[in-house]
Amino acid sequence: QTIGFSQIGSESGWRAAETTLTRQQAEERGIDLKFADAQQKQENQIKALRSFIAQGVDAILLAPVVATGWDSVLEEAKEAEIPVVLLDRMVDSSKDLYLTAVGSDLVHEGEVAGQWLVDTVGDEQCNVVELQGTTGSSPAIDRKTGFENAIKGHDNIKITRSQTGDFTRTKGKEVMESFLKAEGGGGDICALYAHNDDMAVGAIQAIKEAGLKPGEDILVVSIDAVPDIFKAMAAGEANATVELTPNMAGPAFDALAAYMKDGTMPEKFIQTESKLYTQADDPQGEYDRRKDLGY
Amino acid sequence: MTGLARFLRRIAPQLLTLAAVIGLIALVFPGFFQISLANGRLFGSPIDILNRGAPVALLAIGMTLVIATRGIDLSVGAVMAICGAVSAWGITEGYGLAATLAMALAAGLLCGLWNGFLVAVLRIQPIVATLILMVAGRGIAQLITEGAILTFNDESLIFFGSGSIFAVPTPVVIWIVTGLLVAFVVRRSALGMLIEAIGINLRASALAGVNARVLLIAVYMTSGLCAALAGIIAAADIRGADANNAGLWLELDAILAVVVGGNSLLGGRFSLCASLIGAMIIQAMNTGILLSGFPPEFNLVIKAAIILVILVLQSPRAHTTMVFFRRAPREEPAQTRTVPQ
Amino acid sequence: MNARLLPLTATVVIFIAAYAVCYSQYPNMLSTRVIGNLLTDNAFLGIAAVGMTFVILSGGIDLSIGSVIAFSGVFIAVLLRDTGLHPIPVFIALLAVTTLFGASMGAIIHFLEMPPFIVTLAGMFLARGMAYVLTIDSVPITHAFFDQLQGFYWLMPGKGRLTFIGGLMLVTFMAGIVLAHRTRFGANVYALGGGVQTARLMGVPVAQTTMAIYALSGFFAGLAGIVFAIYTSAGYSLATVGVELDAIAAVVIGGTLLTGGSGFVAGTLIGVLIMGLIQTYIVFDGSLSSWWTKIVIGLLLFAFILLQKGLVLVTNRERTTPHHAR
Amino acid sequence: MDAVAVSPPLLCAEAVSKSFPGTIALDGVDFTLLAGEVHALLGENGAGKSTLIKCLTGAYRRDAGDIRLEGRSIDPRNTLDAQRHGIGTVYQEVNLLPKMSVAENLFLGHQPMRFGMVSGRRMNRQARETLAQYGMSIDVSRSLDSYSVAVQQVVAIARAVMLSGKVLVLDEPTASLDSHEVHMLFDIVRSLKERGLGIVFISHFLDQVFEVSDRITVLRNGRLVGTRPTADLDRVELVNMMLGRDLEGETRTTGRKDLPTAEPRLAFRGFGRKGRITPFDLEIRPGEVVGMAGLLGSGRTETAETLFGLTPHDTGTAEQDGKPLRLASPRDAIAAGFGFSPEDRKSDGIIADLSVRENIALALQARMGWARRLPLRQQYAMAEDFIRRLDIRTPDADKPVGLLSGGNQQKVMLARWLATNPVFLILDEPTRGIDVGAHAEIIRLIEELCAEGMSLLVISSELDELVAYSHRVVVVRDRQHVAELVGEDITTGNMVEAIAASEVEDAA
Ligand SMILES: Nc1ncnc2c1ncn2[C@@H]1O[C@H](COP(=O)(O)OP(=O)(O)OP(=O)(O)O)[C@@H](O)[C@H]1O
Ligand SMILES: Nc1ncnc2c1ncn2[C@@H]1O[C@H](COP(=O)(O)OP(=O)(O)OP(=O)(O)O)[C@@H](O)[C@H]1O
Ligand SMILES: [Mg+2]
Ligand SMILES: [Mg+2]
Repeated sequence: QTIGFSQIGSESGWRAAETTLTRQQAEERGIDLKFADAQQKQENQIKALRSFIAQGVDAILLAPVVATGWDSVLEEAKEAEIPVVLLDRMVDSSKDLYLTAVGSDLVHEGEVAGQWLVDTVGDEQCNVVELQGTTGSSPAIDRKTGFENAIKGHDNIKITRSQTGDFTRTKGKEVMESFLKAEGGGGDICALYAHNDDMAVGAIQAIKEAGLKPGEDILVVSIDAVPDIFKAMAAGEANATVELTPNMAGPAFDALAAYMKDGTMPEKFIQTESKLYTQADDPQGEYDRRKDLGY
Repeated sequence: MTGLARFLRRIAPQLLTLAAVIGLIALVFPGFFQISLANGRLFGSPIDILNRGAPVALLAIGMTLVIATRGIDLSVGAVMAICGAVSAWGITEGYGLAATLAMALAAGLLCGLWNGFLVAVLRIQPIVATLILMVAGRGIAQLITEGAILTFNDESLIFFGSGSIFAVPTPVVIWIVTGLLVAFVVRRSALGMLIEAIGINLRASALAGVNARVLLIAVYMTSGLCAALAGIIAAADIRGADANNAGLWLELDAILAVVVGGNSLLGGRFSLCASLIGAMIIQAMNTGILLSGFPPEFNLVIKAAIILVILVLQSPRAHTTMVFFRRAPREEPAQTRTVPQ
Repeated sequence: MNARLLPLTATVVIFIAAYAVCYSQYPNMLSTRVIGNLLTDNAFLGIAAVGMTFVILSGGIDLSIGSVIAFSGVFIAVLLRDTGLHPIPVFIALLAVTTLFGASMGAIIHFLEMPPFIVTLAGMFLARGMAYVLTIDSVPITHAFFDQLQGFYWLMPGKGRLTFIGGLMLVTFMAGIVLAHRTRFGANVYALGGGVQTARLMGVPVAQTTMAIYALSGFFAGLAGIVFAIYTSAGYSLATVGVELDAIAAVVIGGTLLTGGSGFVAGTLIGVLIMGLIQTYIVFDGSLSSWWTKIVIGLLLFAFILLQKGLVLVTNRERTTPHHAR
Repeated sequence: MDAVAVSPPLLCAEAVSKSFPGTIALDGVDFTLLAGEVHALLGENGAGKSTLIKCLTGAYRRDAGDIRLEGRSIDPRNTLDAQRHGIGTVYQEVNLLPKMSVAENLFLGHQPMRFGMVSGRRMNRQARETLAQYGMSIDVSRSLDSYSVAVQQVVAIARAVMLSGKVLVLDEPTASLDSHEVHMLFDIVRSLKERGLGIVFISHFLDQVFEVSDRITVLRNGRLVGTRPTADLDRVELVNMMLGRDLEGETRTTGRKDLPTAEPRLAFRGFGRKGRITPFDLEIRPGEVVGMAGLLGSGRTETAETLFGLTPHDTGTAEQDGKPLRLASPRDAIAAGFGFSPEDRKSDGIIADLSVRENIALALQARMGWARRLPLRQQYAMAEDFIRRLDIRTPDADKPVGLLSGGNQQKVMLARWLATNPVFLILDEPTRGIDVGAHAEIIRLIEELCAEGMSLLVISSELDELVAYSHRVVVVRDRQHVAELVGEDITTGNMVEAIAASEVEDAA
């Protein structure tokens, strides 16, 4: 059985882990996985999909870089009777163009993070600075929306600064440094919300270098649950993270197997859990469990 | 005109631009000039500019020399990633600081050697020659880190990113010292003139006995070395090697710094000092955008506008153009440059 | 054979040889499907590369095209979403905007004597920035006319499709070839590439030509944007990052000198196809990790350039070396 | 004088001024060109000749002054404007596009069109026909840079002639042509004159000036010295007008007799390169000047480039003082004490943006290696010494050499090699574009150098010049060394005979 997998790229540790896990899962099931890295470009993904179709693979996994623009190529796959499963992000094409989608709800992730902050600060006044993902990317947009949804109605919580950190540590650190300068040396900041853990890790260093204590002086909440944030949590420097599991392929392969065996139609959206981890959830243990997954 | 006066005249436009950009920031962010001491380290926005500008400044040093030879080095960002990855790998494998640094710098030199070989020996056009490493280099870096962010905790290596020497952040010290060193070597020896000569007319220089091939390779190796330093700093700064994002698109910033520094992309005359000021102008602009608090959607538009204004102001044509917009054809030297192959 | 056609011939030979190698490994690669895909998937790149060829022939460079393509998509999507306009007037408006954008970059380059690299770099920031300002979301395009354009293809034997946009690319190349080799404008472009100063002394209208070249590049980038919008039925401000580098690589692989003054529009088509072939090959192989993908792309790029150099060199050596040839 | 009265001036410039930073290139110069005349414009290097015609043809913008064409005031903003007014120009340095074909160069901007498209076939045919008038039958679809400077110059002339409806301006068109081509050119000039064109002719070859011109205008230091009918002037007077002083110096009619007797310093045996130069033998003694004569394209430059290792030899051996010598690259040659001042100074010689000082120091510095820099003071001393000795017209040693006048650039090239104090110096057309004063100066210099023991190989198209300083002359024909003249045998006549022998054979 040959399955084509069009991956966005390897822009973050999380995605590298997803690739690793997908490979592992395929190997366990004896699937011949054709892997195509699109280097963050939709056009490359479309090319890869077309090549998969020309090659005549049995099924296609697609982690779409963006929601729009898949109609025609998905139609071609459908015509060629190749089932397509979406991983970790959605497309806005008609639902009958793909078999199912495995992923988490990005808005929901933001809401979980926001809810945690609402619960933690209670009625206290709290100025939040936000490190956004890459401008225009769907996780950045949705995680922002989710967070804002959660803090809506809590007037004590306010986002005072919001700037993009491009999902990277370096930019996370640089932007945090300027936030600290701009907000009275950091004294006016009560919490940091980062759209991914990498930016949070960078920002934590910036906070430390400014002579403040991350996790205490400034609360840190972020999304993804990569190993390094657990290390920071274990050291008391980060407060909470929302898990986005990199194992999307497992459920996808299961659904495909069932479908190919007897045509069982899976649900259209297989949602993975967006689990919240805090310092109370044995961060050191979580770190040890994850550190070899290829993050 | 004495040497010093000439030097000041050369860098005056850059200094003025820097002052203007900083003035603009101070307008939108009045607390800009506050500098304090935190954790035994200077702390404040001007320090941030110097510190965050370190990678671009270092890249700009090598890039200035490369551009002076009429080349361009698109691979520096990828080389940064490679060298960052090598240093993170070395330190986590327990090779110790000295060996790790040596390996990282050697990796940079090797990358430079490769570029130089393609340009000087195989005579591939520089932009394409270095494009190859720009594409492949990030892959090599990821090969080393296996796609993950390779983190480390070795304080001695971290020192290069977030340590300080007499309260001055180490990266600042590194780029200033490197800049001075390279400028000293280039201007005290005949290198500067020879580099300019091959940049202006490669064929004629070769006919005059200049060893263009060796010189070109050396220049690309210098660029690789500077990129290696920048890569080490970038990795040490975040205590990890991020193969995918370290130095991403910094080659463009470095080229921009060189041009804002008033150096011609057509090669020839160069000023390292002006390039370094150019790098600071660019970083001031970036920091200013962050401090201003505009939503990130506007970052690029603001940046584009500022760059255009800077270039227009620095263009020697600017005021003549305003005077004779319709009238004057240009006065040019009687010579055109011959294009090296 | 004319010596100046040598790089072009070398490129064609290499392309055919490379295709043969691919075919021997994956017989599936020689199907109308793959060929159709090669044209369709690279249509936007090819069209943009035509403009880039003119710019590079004139000794310049245009880094803005990737951003302009993204901007075009967003512009079209937003206009179609927010106004009731038919796509055709929107296309016309867009082409006017991008052409004007290119022309103003050309004007700045000429009148302020600023290097194209930097002016178009600022243009690159500006175009993408404007796309962000329009919207940061990815906006789907749902218009019957787009579906028509998408559904408009010729089914080749073997289920391959020659799509509208693939055909448009070929037409664009034809137009580009005629423009470059059969008009005075084309000759002026080559002349500029040979040296602005010399061209001026020979009576080339430098200002108009420079502006026209960048306007042309802007126009083609806009057209590529339309094609990309048809291709993806969406506008997305983060799309086509780095396409300018792909286009430059395609132009150079196609045998055009980056220093200007020498090269062929037709070569660029082969360059684009070679780049597409590399990617198709990698996907067919399907065993490369993310990082090896990058390394292999780099190495293949290197191999092509080297082969081309070698071929040109060897053929040149076989003929008697002309005096002062350099 | 009657002629002036009846025909209105074709082109008339009044009080034209132009200054550059540090230099006043033109200071209120008047210039009148009549229809149907050949008007020579003369002056020393840097006198402002090129600048004047650049102002007239729109390449430069003048600071002050009026230009009238057929009585109407014109203001050419660029060369295209000038072309539209019917002014065709050949500028001093060959200004053509090396990567484009010969035909494209000829027809750029006015290509023959067919159905709205450029017709390549017609263009090539017309190009062939045009060049045939100049006695050249070459493949016009090949790129221009596959031909020599001489061919390029002919192409430039042909182009300008095509473009000139009323006025043709030729700035040192003959600098790299041999007498055959020059006569061909003059025939064309005369026929244009007959058609009523006005022709401006700049040259440092006074014989040519006397042969073809009707009137002469002389500039000195950017000022007009005077305009006189050619018939009223003799050579001495003219030189006096140009230099502002008399030029002393004897002319020789046969080669030098004081043949050096020392052992050969350099010996090349069976030296050659396939496709460029047939193997030849050559021995050079200390203090000896070997001249090299031949038609254009005969293989003189090829000989020089092979000797210098630029296109390394593939047959034969070289020996220096009896020891084998490796000459695989210019660096080898330089290490052995060779120097080479190339023919095409624009692309092979000067480093335009570097200063006069740096250009002079370059070869010496390159030989010393990068690590030891020549101290600035020494560089200045050296530069100023050569500026004085060679009379290089420049405000100071820091002026970029690209801004110097053509002849002065040539002197800088010479200075560059002299500074290295070479044992063997190859000069390819060293007097190209150099004025009479400097010309004499350079000939004197060559003699001085060989008196000091330097060996020289001088390539020149000016046979008189070769006679003046050569101990021996090698005649080159069809890429082959065909004859060698020694001492008293060296006369213009003998050389012409040796050069022309092939044509006699061909005719037979
Ligand atoms: N673009 C320029 N910038 C500065 N100085 C210039 C420029 N062009 C010419 N000059 C100066 O103007 C003077 C006149 O130069 P021009 O080229 O007209 O001399 P010329 O009479 O043609 O000499 P030659 O016989 O050597 O060609 C020279 O001193 C030269 O250095
Ligand atoms: N009149 C001509 N017709 C056709 N081809 C020519 C003519 N003159 C020169 N060429 C071509 O140009 C080539 C090189 O000429 P070039 O003048 O550089 O040779 P050269 O030996 O350096 O001459 P020079 O004696 O000027 O130094 C010749 O091989 C020949 O093909
Ligand atoms: Mg002159
Ligand atoms: Mg010659």
